[in-house]
Parts: sequence; structure tokens; C-alpha cells
Amino acid sequence: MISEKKLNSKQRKGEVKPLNSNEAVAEAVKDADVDVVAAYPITPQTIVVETLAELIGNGELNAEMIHVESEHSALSAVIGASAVGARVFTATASQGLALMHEVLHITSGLRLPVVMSVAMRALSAPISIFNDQSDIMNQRNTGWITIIASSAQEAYDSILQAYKIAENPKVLLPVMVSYDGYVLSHTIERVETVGKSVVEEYIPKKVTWNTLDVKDPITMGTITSPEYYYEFKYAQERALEESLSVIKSADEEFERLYGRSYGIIEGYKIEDAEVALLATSSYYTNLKVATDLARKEGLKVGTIKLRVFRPFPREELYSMIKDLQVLGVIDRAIAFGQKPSGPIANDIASALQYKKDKPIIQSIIAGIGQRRMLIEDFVKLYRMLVKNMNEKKFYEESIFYGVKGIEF
Amino acid sequence: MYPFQEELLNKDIIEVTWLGRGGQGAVTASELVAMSAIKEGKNAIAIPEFGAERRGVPVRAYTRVSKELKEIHKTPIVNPDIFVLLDPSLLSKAKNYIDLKDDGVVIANTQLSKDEAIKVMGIKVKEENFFVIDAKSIVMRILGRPIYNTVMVGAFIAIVPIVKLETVLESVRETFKGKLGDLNAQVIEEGYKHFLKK
Amino acid sequence: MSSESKQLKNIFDIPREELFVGGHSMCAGCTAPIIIRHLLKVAGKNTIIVNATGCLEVSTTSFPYTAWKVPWIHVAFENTGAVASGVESAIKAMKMKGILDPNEEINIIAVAGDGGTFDIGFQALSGMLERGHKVMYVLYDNEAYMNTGVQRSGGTPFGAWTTTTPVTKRIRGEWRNKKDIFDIVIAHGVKYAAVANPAYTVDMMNKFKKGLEQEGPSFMHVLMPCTTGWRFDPKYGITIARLATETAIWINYEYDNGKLDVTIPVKKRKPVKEYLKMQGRYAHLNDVEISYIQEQVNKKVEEVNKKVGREVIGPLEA
Amino acid sequence: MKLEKWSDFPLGGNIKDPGNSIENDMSGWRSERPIIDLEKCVRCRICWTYCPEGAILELDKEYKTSSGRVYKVTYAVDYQHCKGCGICANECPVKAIQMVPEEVSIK
Repeated sequence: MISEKKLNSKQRKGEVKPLNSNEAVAEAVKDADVDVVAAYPITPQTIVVETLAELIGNGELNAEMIHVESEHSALSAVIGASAVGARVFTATASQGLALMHEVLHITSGLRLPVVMSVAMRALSAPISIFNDQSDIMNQRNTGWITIIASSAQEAYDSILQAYKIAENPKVLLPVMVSYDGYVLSHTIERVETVGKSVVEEYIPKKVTWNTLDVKDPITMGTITSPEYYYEFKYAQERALEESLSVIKSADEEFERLYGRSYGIIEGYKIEDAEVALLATSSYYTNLKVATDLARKEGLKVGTIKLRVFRPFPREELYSMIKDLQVLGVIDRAIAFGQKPSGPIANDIASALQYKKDKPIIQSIIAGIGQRRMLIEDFVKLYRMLVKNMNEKKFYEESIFYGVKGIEF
Repeated sequence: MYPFQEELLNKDIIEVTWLGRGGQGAVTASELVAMSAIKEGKNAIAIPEFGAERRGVPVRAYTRVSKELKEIHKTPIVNPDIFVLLDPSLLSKAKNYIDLKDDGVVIANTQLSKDEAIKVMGIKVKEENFFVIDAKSIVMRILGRPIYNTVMVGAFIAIVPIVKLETVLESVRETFKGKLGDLNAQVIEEGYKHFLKK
Repeated sequence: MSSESKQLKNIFDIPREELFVGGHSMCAGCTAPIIIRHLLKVAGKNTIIVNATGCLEVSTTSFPYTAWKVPWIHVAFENTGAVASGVESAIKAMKMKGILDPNEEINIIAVAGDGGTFDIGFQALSGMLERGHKVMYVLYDNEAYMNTGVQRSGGTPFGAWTTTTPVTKRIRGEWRNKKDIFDIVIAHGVKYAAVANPAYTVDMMNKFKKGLEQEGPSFMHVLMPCTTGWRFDPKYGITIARLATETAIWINYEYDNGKLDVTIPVKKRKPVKEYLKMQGRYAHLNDVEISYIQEQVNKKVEEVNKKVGREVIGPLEA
Repeated sequence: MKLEKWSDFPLGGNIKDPGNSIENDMSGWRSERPIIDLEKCVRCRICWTYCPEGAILELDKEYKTSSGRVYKVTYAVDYQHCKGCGICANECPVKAIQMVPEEVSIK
């Protein structure tokens, strides 16, 4: 979402369009002049595929669309296309992302700059078509750069940034841009587009990766013995670690050109806060409203949005939270069998392991299968965390907020 | 000018809940208002409540409009400033879906009189904030089908003028191409005129 | 391959240049490299290979050594059809956008074994065929999962021993018939599909050539005797391949724009026993089982002669 | 290829030297080696066609048999890549190729 400061920027030159995040993503793919799109319909992502089919059909995007027969084939097809030097895109959600799991590892292992959008959705069984973040959390070890967008505008901008990041020769890793299913994927918002000039100005087309070229043949996707495999995996890990600085500079350059930036993590009223709630995607804007209400009650609270999930921004996060007393981490996914049960909460806890001054981390699970969370629920969480801080009472296990039969 | 308009239009964010049945276009109604507001340089969002829409199922959709380019949060709207009822058969069930704000406005599609409708609906609402319209007679005449969303959008912008009629007509023509767009534009105008007269 | 080049008449027409070289680690006597050497001799340098997981893939691209002199990619086991579709679409898009020379012909060839085609890769193959990508799909069929140590696949024929259809008290090798992949492929509306045998090299190469000249997808089903899984002395790979055709257990079909033909006619068939007895995987078969297989072959021959419209496969030798 | 440090490794396991498996020595796989009798050989090209390793070399080298017949090409075995499968000997229509045990041939 556009802050007032950003809207006043002089660099503004795009067109304003009412778009949901799915449409915004398709618009970005069009503006990025992608060559090959392969995607399979799945709720709540389907609008992306439909919109792209229309954009290609009416000639606004000059690309080949592959009507694949599964998500596994969608990602496989864009790997094939990327391997010959095309700029590629695919999109999915939930079960589709889970079906891609094998190929996710292969994409990053092959070091191909594939860009994918994910309209985050719960996983079966039982089936839920609604939002949570189980799908992307389960893919956290696949070596993809993972950006979580909070608005249709950010989804649009992040797709453009994703090509900038993925195709950087220092990176050459796939990028996943995710956003809340339904809550963002189907919500119409105000989006300022950049237009097709973005290709010349920001993401010029240049093949920076190894490709299958008949004039200079290579063998791609080889088999390795124990003598060689490890180094490739280490190189991948290093590239992912180092991509953080590329993500930052891509965002900064985007701001210089188009007046909008998002950073790695973002805080709201965090400077003097004692207690904060960290969340992702659409929850952040909700939490800002809740923060203002809680502050009216005299609670010194703030909120933090985690935008870049992989690579995990340890230092950026630490410098933002080090003066807090309590950090509540809202996860919309369950790391089954682990205590605490929030995947992001676990990431934060391990990132802080060797830090001296650090807040208490309170893991909170909420919004599973899009269980309703209203502003007053977020305010309630603030009140509870402040109370716990004052009483020095914390739960080692996660708070499963909103489960029927469990009270806090 | 309706007496509540000034205060309502001065709010940072106006919250609207639309209630209809699957296939009646509650989502499109919420989007038409948001699209139009965005066109006019305001900020707005339109959120559909149900993902897998099926014909007949009660469907809520929400619109939030900010007259400035203020950031807008994305929770469902359970206590709206304005409640628009698209389907007459949901009148008695509406209270299960919303908790109207004090000073809230209700625009209901019903053949009942205002007094009867307030009674059937059974919620706390000021009489001067309650509006009824028999949308069926309008849409059957123009569209020939009981699709109530556009007439209710017309009614809405007459009662709560956060966007201009012309902008909404432009939006509806973008949403529905060709003849369907023209017919729906006509329906919106009818709904609009219905409350402008008073 | 340029369109003006003619069909090969005999083996002296085969180009000398090797685009698939030695030093790979396929089993001694493996017949897959024979197929691939000649495939690339037909296709030439302007070729991109998409290879499914399998013997060929693991044994020819063991980092840091590759036997391939053309661009080659392996992604996974089940998605060869999809990856090849992506390669083809990308080249099409980049030609359309002027990124690649629109006049440059690039052959896209998918290569997969029976597991990667009949079984796990079936869905991706079906998608590729149905969408009409201009890809030639080459199935090298050794009738079981040889890469993982001889487990049955949908391509394993009746009676064959594998480690998952063992010869035991209750079962005596595979008890179901081989899936008819050729007819399934044709049912997708593919214009050109052929069955080939490396023992008949020139016939096989001419079919590869025709396959590459198609506007849309083409399909090659190539027999690949496996010394390890079929249990025969490595020197007999080609002998067994030839016997497969001579006994008509393997018929060299060609389906060309609606017309079915057999390119290697057999005047007098040898008894199928001659083919079976050379392979350890059939060593357990008794006379009843062998005559059952013979009956199946006889039936098939009758069917084929009817479909082709002449006696293209003759009677059994006395 | 020198791959001492992780940073020396090519991107994603790619091999940029097409056909470099030719550098490998496969001779250790062999228990028997084919020996071509160039006097008997009729230059039919069958061994060359069926070799899985491409290890039958077709050389543009003239050869004159003792009976005075002149051939423009000579067939030879590339013993670095031959795995000794014996297909060539088995398929040779004139039995011009013999499989000889390695320990005998070394003598």
C-alpha cells in the first residue's frame, strides 16, 4: 500500500488502476515483457492465469502461454523455457505449490531466474480454499527467494523487483512473490502501474544465466557424486545469503525511479514501543490500525512487517526489535510437532540465539484457514502481551488464538 | 441532502457491507464503488467475503473508501457505516451478518414499506437512515432478470454521494462490455434517480 | 536436419561425425547409446535434448563429464514432456519477438525410458502431445526400471521376470500385458509415430528424420535390449533386437498421417521361443507359457496384417 | 578441470565442455578386447554402426590386403573407450573380429 509520503513523490508517472493482487501480478508480468507463461488454474490464484491469457490474447503481452496439465508441469515448462534464455513466469497456490515441491528444489539448484507468484492458501486435508500461509512456509527450504507482499501495489512492484533480483548475476535464483489468498488476491485496490518502459529503465532484458545454446552447447541438470554435490549446495546457500543486498538495492533503485519502496522489513510506531506484533502480508495494515487504537489506551505498542522471508533478514530484524520487551510473532501456519509452533517465530528465535539484548518471543498462531481476525482481535493480542509483560508471564508454547474452546 | 450525509462523508474511511446471494453481483457492486472512487483519485478497496461463490448462497462483499489517499486495512466489515441489502429474501436474516454502527445507514431492496422492513429486519436503526427500494420492478423492466447489484449501486451513490454518477457509469461500462454495460448503466441511473427525487 | 536431405539408403549413408561420444558409463553392451548416436547423427548440431531421469541420463552426464555434444537438459523423471514443451514454447516466443533468428531450425528432442513414458511421465507426455508442441519424443524401451535395478513398469511384457514381478510360488514373472503406448499416443491426434529397432539402424534413422520434419509432435518407440535387466551376454544386444522383429514380438510400425504401415516386413516369422530363450528374464517359462506368448503374437500379427491391408508379416516358419 | 574450491565450481552443476567424457579411460571395464583382422575385414561398416561406445574408428587410411585388394578406409578400435562388450565381433558377418582376453592381448 502506498504511504502518503510515497504518493507525493515527483517520480510518479504510472497509470492508476483498480486491481486485485492477482490482476496486479498479471499486469506486472505484462509490463516485464515476459516471454513464456505456464500456469495451471488453482483457487485463489486463477485470476492471474485468466488475466494473462487475456493480455496475451489481445496482444498486450507478446508471449507464449503453455496450458499445462498440472502445476508440476507448469514449473517444469518454465524451467525448460528459462533454460533456453526466455524470461518466464508461473503462478500457483496451496496444493499446486505443494505439487511443485520437487521442482522448486530443481529450479534453485539449476540456478534459473524463474519468477512465480503465490496467492497463499491453506493446505488439505480437510480442504480449505481460504487463506493462511501453510503453503509457502512448507517451501522454506527450497532455496527460493521469498517475498511476502502486503498489498496489490506491493505485489505489482515486487514482481518487477523479482526479475531484477533473480536475473542479477550474483544471485541467479528463483523468486517467489506471495500475498494473502482472497484477502489480497481478490481485493480490489488502487494500483499505480509503471508501464512497459520498466523494461528499458529497470529490468532490461539480458540473459545473465547459463542457457542451452546450439552454438555453445552445455549439459544442464547433471548427476554428481559425493565428491561434487556439496559445493553446488554451498554455492546456492551463499548466493541466497548474498541476495539480501541485491534485494535491498533493487528496492532502492525502484524507489529512485518510481517513488515506491518497501525495504526488507518495515516497522510502525516501533521506536518507543515496548511490545510489538510481527506479521506478514495483509495483517500488517490491519495491525497498524490496531496499534493506533491500542496506543489510545496508553499501550506502548508497535507493529512489524516481515517482507523478505527467504533469505531470512536476521540483522535487519534484530536492529528493529532489540529494544523491545516482548515481540509477538503471528504465524498463519503450523510447524507441526515443534514448540513453539509458528515457523516464523522459530526462525526469529534461532536468529536471536547469540544476541545479548533481545525481547521475549511469544509465538501466536492465528488466521488458520482464514479464521476471522478483526481489528479488535489484534488489539486484544496487544493487551494480552502488555499484561504478560507486566506480570512476567509467558507461554513457551504458541498461543493458538481463535481456536474454539481455547481462551486467552 | 440527507441529514447524515455531512458527517458520514467526513469520515476518514467509509465502510460499506453488501449482502446478496451468489449470482446477484454483491461483489461487483462493491467493486464498482471502489473502482469509481479510485478513478476519482480517492483510495478504496473492495473485498469479497466468499471465495467459492455458488448461486444462491448468501454472499457478503465490503467496500472501504477514503477520500484521501490513506492506507486502508483489509479486515471484513462487520459493523458498517452503510449496509446494502441486495436480496429481499435476506431481509430477516441480515442481522446475522452485520452489526450496524450507530448512525448507520441501511439501503434495502424490498417491496415492503419502510416501517414493515425495519420491523422484519429487526435491527437498531434510525428511521431517517433507512431506505427501501423495490429493485425488482426496475431491473425486470430493463434487464429482464432479477440481478439487483447495479440498481443498488445507483441507489447507494444517491444516498451516499462519495463518488459521482458519471464515474460509476464509466466503471460499469468497463466491467460489462457492450450492450450489457449500457443496460446496467441505465439501471444505475434508475436506482440513482429513485432517491434523488426525494 | 535440413529438409533437402534425403532418406538414408544404407548404412554407408550414415554421417561419420559423432555428437554423442564414448567415455560414458552405460553398461558394456548397452543398446541405448547405439540409438542415441544415430539419433544425433540424424538431428545434427542444431538440437536440444531434454532427457528424463534414467540410465541414459545418469550414465552420460556424471559431473564433470558429459557424453553430449549438443545442448542437453535433465530436470526430473516425470516431466520430460513439460520441460520439452517449455523449451519449444520459449524458442517460438523468442523467434516471434526477434530475439532468435526465425529462420534457424532447432530440433527439440525429448528422450525418456519406459518408466519415464508409460508410467511416471505419462501425464506430461499426454499434455505435450495434446497441446501440439513441435517436439520429437523418443522412448527407449527396455521394458522395466533398469536404472533402479530391474523393477517392472507399464512397459514390462507378459512373463518377464523383474525384481518386483519375481518368479515365486504364487507368481511367475509379470502376469499382465504391456501397455499399448503406441496406440495411446496416436489417440492424441499425433500425425507421425513410429516403432523402431536399433538392429534396423537405417530404418530407425529414417523414422527419426521423418519425426523431426513434422510440424507438431512426433513419437518414436524404440526397442532397447538391456543386457543387465534382460539377462543376456552383452554381445547379444543387437542379435536379440533383430530376433524381436524376426519373431514379430516387436513390429516396426509407421503411422504417418492416418496411415499405418510396417516398414520392416517379415516373410516368415521365427518362433517367439527363439527370442525368449536368449534372455534370462524368460528362463522360467514353461511350454504352456511360451505357447501363450506365441498365441498373443499370432493374434497381433493377424490384426496388423488386417490393419495394413496386406500380409506384411508372414506365417510362422515350419 | 581444477575444482579445488567451491567457488571454482560451475553454476548449478552445468558442464560447459561438450563431449568431454571422451577424456575418460574406460579400458579398465574390459575383460576381452576386440582385435580386427584387417585382411578378413570387408569394410561393411556394421561394427562401426552397432558400437555403443563409438569405439570403432573409421579412418581414411588406405589398406592393401595381401591378396592385393585396396580399401580406402581402415577400421580400428579405440581401446580407451571400448568396454569389450563384443557386439562388434558377434555382428561381424565375416568373423573378422576376435575377442581376445585382456591378459593374453597384453603379452
